[in-house]
Amino acid sequence: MIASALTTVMFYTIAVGMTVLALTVIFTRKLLRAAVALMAVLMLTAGLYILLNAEFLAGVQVLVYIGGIVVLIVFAIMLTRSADLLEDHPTTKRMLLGSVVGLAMLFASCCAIFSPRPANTQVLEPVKDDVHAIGMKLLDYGPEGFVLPFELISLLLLAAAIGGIVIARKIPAPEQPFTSGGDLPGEVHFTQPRLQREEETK
Amino acid sequence: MHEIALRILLAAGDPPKTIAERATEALPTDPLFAIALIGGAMVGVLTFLTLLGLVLIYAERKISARFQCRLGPMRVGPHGLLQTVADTLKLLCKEDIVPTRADQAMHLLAPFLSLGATVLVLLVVPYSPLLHVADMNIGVLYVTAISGFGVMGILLGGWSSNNKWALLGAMRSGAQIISYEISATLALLVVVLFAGTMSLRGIVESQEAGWWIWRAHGVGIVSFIVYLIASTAEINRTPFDIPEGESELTAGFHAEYSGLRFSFFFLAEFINMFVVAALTSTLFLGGWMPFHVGNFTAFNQVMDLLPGGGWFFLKVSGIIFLLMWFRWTFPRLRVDQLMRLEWKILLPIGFVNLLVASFVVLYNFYLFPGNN
Amino acid sequence: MTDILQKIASYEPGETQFLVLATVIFCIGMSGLLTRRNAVGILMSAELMLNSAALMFVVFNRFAAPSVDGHIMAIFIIAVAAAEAVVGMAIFVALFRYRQTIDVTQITLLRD
Amino acid sequence: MSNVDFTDVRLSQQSIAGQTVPVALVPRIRTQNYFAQVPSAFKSLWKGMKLTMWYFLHPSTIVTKQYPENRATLKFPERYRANLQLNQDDNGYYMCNGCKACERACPNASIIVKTRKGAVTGKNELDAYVWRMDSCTFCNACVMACPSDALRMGHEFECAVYDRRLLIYTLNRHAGPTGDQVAKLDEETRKQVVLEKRGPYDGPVPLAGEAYPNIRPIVLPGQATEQEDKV
Repeated sequence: MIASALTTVMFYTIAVGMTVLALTVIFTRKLLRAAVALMAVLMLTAGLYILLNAEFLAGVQVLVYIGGIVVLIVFAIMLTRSADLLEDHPTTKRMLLGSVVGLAMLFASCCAIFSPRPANTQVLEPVKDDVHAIGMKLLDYGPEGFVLPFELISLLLLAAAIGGIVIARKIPAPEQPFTSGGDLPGEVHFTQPRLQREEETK
Repeated sequence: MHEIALRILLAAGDPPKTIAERATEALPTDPLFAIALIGGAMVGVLTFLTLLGLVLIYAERKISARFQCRLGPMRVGPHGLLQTVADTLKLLCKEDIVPTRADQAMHLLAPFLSLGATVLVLLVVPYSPLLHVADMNIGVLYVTAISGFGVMGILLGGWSSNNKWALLGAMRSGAQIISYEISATLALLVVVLFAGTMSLRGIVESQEAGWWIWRAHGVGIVSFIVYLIASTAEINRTPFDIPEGESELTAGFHAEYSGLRFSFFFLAEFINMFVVAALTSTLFLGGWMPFHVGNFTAFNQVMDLLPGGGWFFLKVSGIIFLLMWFRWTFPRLRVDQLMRLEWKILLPIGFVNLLVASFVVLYNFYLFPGNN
Repeated sequence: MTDILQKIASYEPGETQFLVLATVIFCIGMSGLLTRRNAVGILMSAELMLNSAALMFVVFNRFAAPSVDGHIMAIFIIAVAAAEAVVGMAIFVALFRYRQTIDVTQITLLRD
Repeated sequence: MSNVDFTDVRLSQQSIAGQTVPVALVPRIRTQNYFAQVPSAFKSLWKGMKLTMWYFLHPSTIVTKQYPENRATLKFPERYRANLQLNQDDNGYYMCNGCKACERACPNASIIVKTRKGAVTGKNELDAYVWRMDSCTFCNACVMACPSDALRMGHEFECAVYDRRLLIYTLNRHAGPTGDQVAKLDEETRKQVVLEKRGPYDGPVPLAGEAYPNIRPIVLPGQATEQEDKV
């Protein structure tokens, strides 16, 4: 009884926290704060996984999502200098569109969730030793196994890694002639301040 | 109160159980006792943390002094024993400065993230058969995940300081930690493969016949070395202290921190060293298992004279000394050398090692294979 | 004390509560996807949606199927999210180098 | 530097900004075989670790001195420079004859040698040897410049004071001719030689502020004449 009371309290705390933080992710104008809020949402999701007896998944969630993806996002934010300035407010049209679509989706999904369906009579025991079970399933090539998707995912990750490197690689600048800091006559035009340049052209 | 203390003492005599297990057992019948256990564990870990910080900082200063032909702190207390305490008091009394135009909230949050990640790892380390706060069936994964989580503290701290050096240090640190995490995890996976479990207690118990470092014909040694190098890089210690290299970046990501918050970063750094040492000794050196050789019963009985906690302490001190020895011997690497070491050397070695390890496991090709 | 505990325990979350929570997060992510202007912000909203989808798989696994198939789907989702983040970040960095902005309303390369 | 191939250094001509300049090609750095570098790296790491461990295990190599406790047994290296001192000969005469070579040699004007005409000898002799420790860099140029070995760098290092103005010293305790000059005189005149006492420095100092005993504040240009009178 105490255990289920604890579960209840934790679930509702996590639920409220997750909703608030998810709203922070999409509404804050400081992108880095959004990233921190996203990290907190993912952390709370890991907590939910533990409530759902999926400890291994919780570990993977923290390892990959927080240790990898959020750090990558923070890197992206810093490299694109998005953190230095406030993001512009979305236009009213976008705001309206976003909230209408979001609310409509919520309404539709809730309709589906609360629609009458066959009652779940069987009481399922959580899987013991999920690490072992997941490992066996992932490498099982029988009809119940997931070995093909597993291999495909590894291919996808490899392709993504190579693609990321190729896209983000610094393209070497075309070989430039030796510059002398603006002393040569041809370069004066580019090194002087703009106002002065305009005067000269007049 | 007396009753609770008595029960804790009595419980120590039971077959080994973690504190979390005892609390879970007691929860339906005796919630107060469970709460007392959990609270006691929390207070205990925090006290341990503080003491550990003090001891490690003192040890680092003394040992570094000896390596450099100096004496180290000698004035406060006999042989400078109270120097760290005095420094802590000084840090606590200092003004807590947040730079203007820094992101206040992030600046305040970052040290807690950094220290929190470290403290959370301390909870799952098996110190001795009787002293173990919590055991998880995903122990190794948990440890890796949480230590990857600490990088966020460094990144946020560096960015929110609104200082170029701090930002550079944070970015370097992020790149370094993410890269070296791969090698460290690959090295840990070898032991997981051997032990067949990710629970730290299970891994310790699987080494009853011999420690993993030498039971697997060299595979263990290679992964031990790879893990040691990679985790030294992960905790930003010299020779991998590029993120804070004081001769290049003043102090890197914590350049703008002062007072209590600086001491949080500082403490996290030193506790991280303990965490690495504790994990290395748990995974490769048998944790609290005494040094046993196969079936030489007489020899093993002599080794059993020292209790488990003592063995753990000895191993951890040895690794910590090794880390300090590294620090005061080697010069700092350059950024490109750092990346080369990881991606071109450690990572291929790690992959090949994992492959060889899987063959060792497949054909049960251990020294002293009897007990597994 | 026991009464209060009993009362709290009687509200123990079931399938529906978990599903509603995941849906709420999904819809928040969806509206973020439509309102955000910064490309990294959009990526973060997409991560929210992926995360809630993974959560739903785990919920169904816990309450409807006696296996770990849902966990495996969640792991696949996490892997896809990682691949997406890698490629996304690469594209944003390249785009930023080229256009000095990653505001999606400013990027109209394919329009004319 | 063993991994740099110096046999491969070549000169070539390269045109940079329209000019042809000779350029030395950088010697190629020999990289090791990928598999050979791992054991060699460990070997070199072990070499370094062995060295530091040797120092760790030999406490006799510790060079730290526990200063205030070991004051009685404190030993300085011969060439340690702590303060400037004037040499005296066996009879107690200063060997400085006021030639001002040190004053000219001093790179930052930390030495002022005041001389006067000797009453008995009729030659230039030392009046006051003023040394400003606050601006001295202990470069030893004065000692090297001295033609008569009258200066030395001493080992008295406990010179800390609470006011910078107290760091200006008069080095000689008496003014008068050198021993050599006195030796040239005959018995009678030698008796007339009087060694005038010189106390601590009490001249003007380069910093304004509160008055200290024996120390006068800075002399500003406007007040110069007034001050001169008192001197």
